[in-house]
Amino acid sequence: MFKRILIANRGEIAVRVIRACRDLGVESVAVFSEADRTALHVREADYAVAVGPAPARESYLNIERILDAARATGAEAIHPGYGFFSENAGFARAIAAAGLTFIGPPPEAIEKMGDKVEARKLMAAAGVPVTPGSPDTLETAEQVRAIAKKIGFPIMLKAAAGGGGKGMRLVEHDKDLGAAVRTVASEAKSSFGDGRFYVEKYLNRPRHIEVQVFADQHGETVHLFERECSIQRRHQKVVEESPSPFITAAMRREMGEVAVRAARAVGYVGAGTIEFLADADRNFYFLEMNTRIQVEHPVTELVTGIDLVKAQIEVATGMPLAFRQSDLAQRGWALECRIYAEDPAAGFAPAPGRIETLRLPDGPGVRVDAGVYQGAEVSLYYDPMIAKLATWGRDRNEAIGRMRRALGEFVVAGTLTTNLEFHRWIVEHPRFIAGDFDTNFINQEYRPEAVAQGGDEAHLAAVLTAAVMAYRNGQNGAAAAAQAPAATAPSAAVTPWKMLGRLDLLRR
Amino acid sequence: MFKRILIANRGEIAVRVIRACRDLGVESVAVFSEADRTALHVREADYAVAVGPAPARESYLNIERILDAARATGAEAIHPGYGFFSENAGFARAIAAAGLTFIGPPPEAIEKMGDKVEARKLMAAAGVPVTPGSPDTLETAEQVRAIAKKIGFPIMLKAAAGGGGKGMRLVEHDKDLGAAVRTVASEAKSSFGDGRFYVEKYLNRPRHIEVQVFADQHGETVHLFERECSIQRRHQKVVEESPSPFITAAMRREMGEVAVRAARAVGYVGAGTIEFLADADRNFYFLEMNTRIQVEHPVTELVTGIDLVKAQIEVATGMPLAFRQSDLAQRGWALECRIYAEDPAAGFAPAPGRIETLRLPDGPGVRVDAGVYQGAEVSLYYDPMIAKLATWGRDRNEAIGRMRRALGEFVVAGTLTTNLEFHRWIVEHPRFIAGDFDTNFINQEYRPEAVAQGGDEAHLAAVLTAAVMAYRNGQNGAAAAAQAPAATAPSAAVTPWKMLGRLDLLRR
Amino acid sequence: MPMRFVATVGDAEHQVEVEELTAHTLRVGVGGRNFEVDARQVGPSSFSILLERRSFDFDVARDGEDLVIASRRGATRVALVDAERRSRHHGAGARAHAGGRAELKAMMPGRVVNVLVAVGDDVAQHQGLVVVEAMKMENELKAPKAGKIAEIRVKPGQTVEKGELLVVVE
Amino acid sequence: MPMRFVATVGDAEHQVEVEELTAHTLRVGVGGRNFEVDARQVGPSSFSILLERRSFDFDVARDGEDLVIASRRGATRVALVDAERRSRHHGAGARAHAGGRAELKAMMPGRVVNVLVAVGDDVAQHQGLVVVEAMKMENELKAPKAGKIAEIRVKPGQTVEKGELLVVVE
Repeated sequence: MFKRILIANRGEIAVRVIRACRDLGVESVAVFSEADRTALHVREADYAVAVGPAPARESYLNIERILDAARATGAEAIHPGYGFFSENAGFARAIAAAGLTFIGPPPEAIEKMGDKVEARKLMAAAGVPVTPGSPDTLETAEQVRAIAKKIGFPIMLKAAAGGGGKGMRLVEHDKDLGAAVRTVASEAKSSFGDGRFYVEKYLNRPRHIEVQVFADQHGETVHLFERECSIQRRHQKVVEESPSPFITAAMRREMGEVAVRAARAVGYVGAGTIEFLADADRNFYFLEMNTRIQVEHPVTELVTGIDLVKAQIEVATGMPLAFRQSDLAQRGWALECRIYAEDPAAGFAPAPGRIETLRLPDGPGVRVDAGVYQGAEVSLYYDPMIAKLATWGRDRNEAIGRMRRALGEFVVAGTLTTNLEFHRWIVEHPRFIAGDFDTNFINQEYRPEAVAQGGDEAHLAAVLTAAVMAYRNGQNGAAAAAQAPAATAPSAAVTPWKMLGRLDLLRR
Repeated sequence: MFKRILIANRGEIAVRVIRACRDLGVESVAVFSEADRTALHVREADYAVAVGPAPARESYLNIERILDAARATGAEAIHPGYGFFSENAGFARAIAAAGLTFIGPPPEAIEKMGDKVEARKLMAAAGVPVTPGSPDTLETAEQVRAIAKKIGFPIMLKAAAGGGGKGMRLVEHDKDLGAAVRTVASEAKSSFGDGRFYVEKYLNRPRHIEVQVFADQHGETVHLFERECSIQRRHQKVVEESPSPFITAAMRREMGEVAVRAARAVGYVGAGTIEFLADADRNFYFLEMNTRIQVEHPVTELVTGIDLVKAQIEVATGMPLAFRQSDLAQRGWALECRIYAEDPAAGFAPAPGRIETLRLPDGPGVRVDAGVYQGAEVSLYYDPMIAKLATWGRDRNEAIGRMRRALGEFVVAGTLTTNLEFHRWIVEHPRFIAGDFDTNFINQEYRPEAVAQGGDEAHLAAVLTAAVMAYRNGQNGAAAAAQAPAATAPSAAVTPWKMLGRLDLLRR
Repeated sequence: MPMRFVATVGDAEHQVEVEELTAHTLRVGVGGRNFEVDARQVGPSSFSILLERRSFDFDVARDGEDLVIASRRGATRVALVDAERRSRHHGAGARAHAGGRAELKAMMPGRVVNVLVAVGDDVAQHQGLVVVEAMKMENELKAPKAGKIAEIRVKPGQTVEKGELLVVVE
Repeated sequence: MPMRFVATVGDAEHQVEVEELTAHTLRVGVGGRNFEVDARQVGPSSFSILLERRSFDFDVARDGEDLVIASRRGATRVALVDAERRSRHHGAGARAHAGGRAELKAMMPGRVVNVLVAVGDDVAQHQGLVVVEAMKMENELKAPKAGKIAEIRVKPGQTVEKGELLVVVE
């Protein structure tokens, strides 16, 4: 086993990897940008090294600084988390060249799956079903139009170098095609440095269902069943679950087998995910492979009992997988809600800020993976996810009940806005409860004004609370004025009701 | 299902029941004493009613006030938690007489198991193995001596009305017999209002192993396997786990069958626990039955996946059990550490106070059931347990690794002392790790000076931290003196390093 | 002496009267009904409120001039004004821009990627006006109301601060 | 100008010198070695310390005159004295009771159930002296050192406050 592992990441996934290290008795090394000196992952790690200014490309994406940090602390291996360098073959090679171990797949596997068009070809050749679409990358709107004529609208335009929901556009009508092609090409170029794109048929009522795979260095490849991630906004997953409420036992078996075949086709090692889209008739098609640990891995951990991050580390040392396919089973049901510092009512715009009060839910069947603490600042430099809330239950109903309760217990207050209310709305929605949704669910159903604003009783209590605060505030003001020259009053007695600052009661 | 349930308890178990209610969509009613107006269970409940002054017998043990609270809020059922009224047949009858439902066993079952001597007789008649000892209660030291002559020292003196580790004394030699008899009789009288006691043979290297049972109103009785609770101090459980690392598969099966037989013998309904002592040769003997939910129920929940509190509520409505014996299996391993406001170095004396900083552990395989929050006061009026920390792993090793990590993440700072360091010592102990312990473990192994005081590096860092604080403190003092008449400096810039108050650097 | 306020929640205005009874309980009158409120601060911005045996656990935040009072049951936005001062100032031209003008402002710092409209264009409510890239994501900012584009203050490539005025719709 | 302290950890005394380098970093000299310390407050009593790439997350509490500095690696009790003042006062009768006298005090409020010794008794270290009932549990309070019972200040049935002197052993 490694003595010390560097985590080339930040936020909740860095904390998640630190926890896996600690469970294994391995020391952890955090790296941090100037914006992250007091971030949770720095506090939790055994070692911490500064790697540059706030912008990620100058710190978390600075290969040399990260390798220097590993050398300076004697780290023997590097875990990339997700995002950042996690699917960068060059980073994996640089680590190997420095004599260290990259905790992830071989760079060749990353490359093969990183080019979405090449991956489609490879998968088709390996007998994995792929969505109808362009056999190769395209360059002009005319080429797209020709494919569209063949497979029919709606179609998806996708950046060849994209992934994780980025660099995609749905085109429903021919008239929108030109604008969409321009946007995708420009976004692909600016985001991935590669403007190439391709086309896929857009499925009817598509559901996003993915299969977790795991392989060791000795040729053993298994799957850990599926996750359904159809609750998305703008191709970003919001709520995930395992099992899927949609697929049948036969489909589950087939998807698992196909996923293992797909992983084998690229000589995969470590944790990976084969993403599929399924249509209303339960046909499923290869979407892409994520060659890293995923945000939503906890739901698989909760139903299979396998610690995926620990297994990543073990496999990277050369150990054989501690479990065979026949050891694996799904038990119960797990859900995950991604808690973001964002404002759903403002088009899900990021809304970072300082966390003044943080209360995390707990108790039976609840797991929180947080990247923040009370008093922390959510920075605008990075992804606005602040925590993942997962619940487990014997069945989907129990998992949903616990998620509702946990979302109620979850308090984040301060100068930021979160999507907690939005999640409460989702888990109360009859279609969500019935499992009757596809990737258009949020688009179709969500209206900011639909989110509960509290019942009449809560309204009344809120008004009373506000009035009591204003009253205390007025009293303290009067008291302060009356005894202004006197010694400072005991602060505990005065401050409580003043914590929001003096209310300005004449502001209109 | 009930619309609203009153919880006649406080602390973590009240919060635990509130969570079960919420998971079921049932409203919860908290009751609170004058000392508990701002306690966590009051904050978390949907309703809250004051029931009297701080001393429990004037509030939490005031039947009339609790029934009034139930009537005033329209609660249909009452959950007693553990402790307080949970094993009080009179309370159960008063609830029924008021037309409400007691969430617990029939009063007759409570009574039969409440008298430890009668329970022994009943169990022996039902074919449940009982420890050699006095067939009936005793009154004098001479009677005890006569039994001791027959079964041999060491012996245990036990209050007939005792239970939960209270009212017990180990007597190893004849010369200590007189004093022990006086103490037990007096403690039994003052604690339980019943000075009767009996004698049992004290087993060689006894291990405390108990079986969780569950019965519905329709005659179905099952067991949910064992918990081992041998890590005790003064007969109080400190660390519990499931499965037991000691018993064999055959013994597990036999204990489960015996436990179901024991529960059936008293017409049991709901959640209960048959406690056994096992000797080094793996003989096991009935110890007592706890006719309530137990503190350590989370370890069973973690390995079986059953929500025991939810099941209690469902069974109380008359629903049949949602699981049969054949549905139940143990998966993985779970541990629980009881986190107390106590000072292990001072003989485990309670050490309550205010919680200034609270950081609860989280992440994979960790569950916390807390009864407090940051800013809460741990009152000296009640049990000093502030939280239960449970971890789950695929095997005992993984569960221990996670427990170590979680204990490291757990921060409780303020004017109280906790046993967190003591728990860290336990889970690092080679005998604990090897599963080689009995109920004498803490007595034999624990010395306050054995608990880690941090390594050299941590010592150095602590000295540096203290020096930095003193430096900042000195600076702020100088700055404050220099600008005393000026406007108050921005408090954020000054207070941080002053939060401990001005250090008095000339105190010797 | 009781204090009087006007509390606005959504479109509803409530006359509120508050008076202290004991150290922790207050009488609060709302719309003619009187409530006894037991209020305790339990954290930096957390309050435990007992109201006729109902228990509320509120976290309170200021958002501009409003108080946002949140509990597990949802959040309520309350605007409070001192009753006497308000009656003096009432109707004196408050809510100036309430009429035809609406401003689109940046929700957070970012870079303008695209401006989708021109001055004089007629736009529908929720129509996309400006695309801003922030936190590696492109956000299409939409028209707050239907109307005509009166002003455009930004152009592609420009960096904008949080709260910066982007477009005015009239 | 650097400040100087004497820090005591267990039986060891350390000469400590502190000097500010930047807003967040300080040079701290301990026993002739110099360390660069990056120290930030991250909570009411929490500090993040970076020391030669090691990360420490400390919670600091005062216990009487000492600082108790706790992290996941364990707790360290540090006593700090200003170096100059100390040198002036050193040896002037400090640590008065360090000799033969030891006091047993109540750890918390409770009721004395039993007194197990009498004045003049010889006792061993950790021998039980007094039984106090608190929080429904009987606690046997033990001799802090071996010696002779010099004074007994309580009797059974009596209520005691936290910190109240119970027994003196000499």
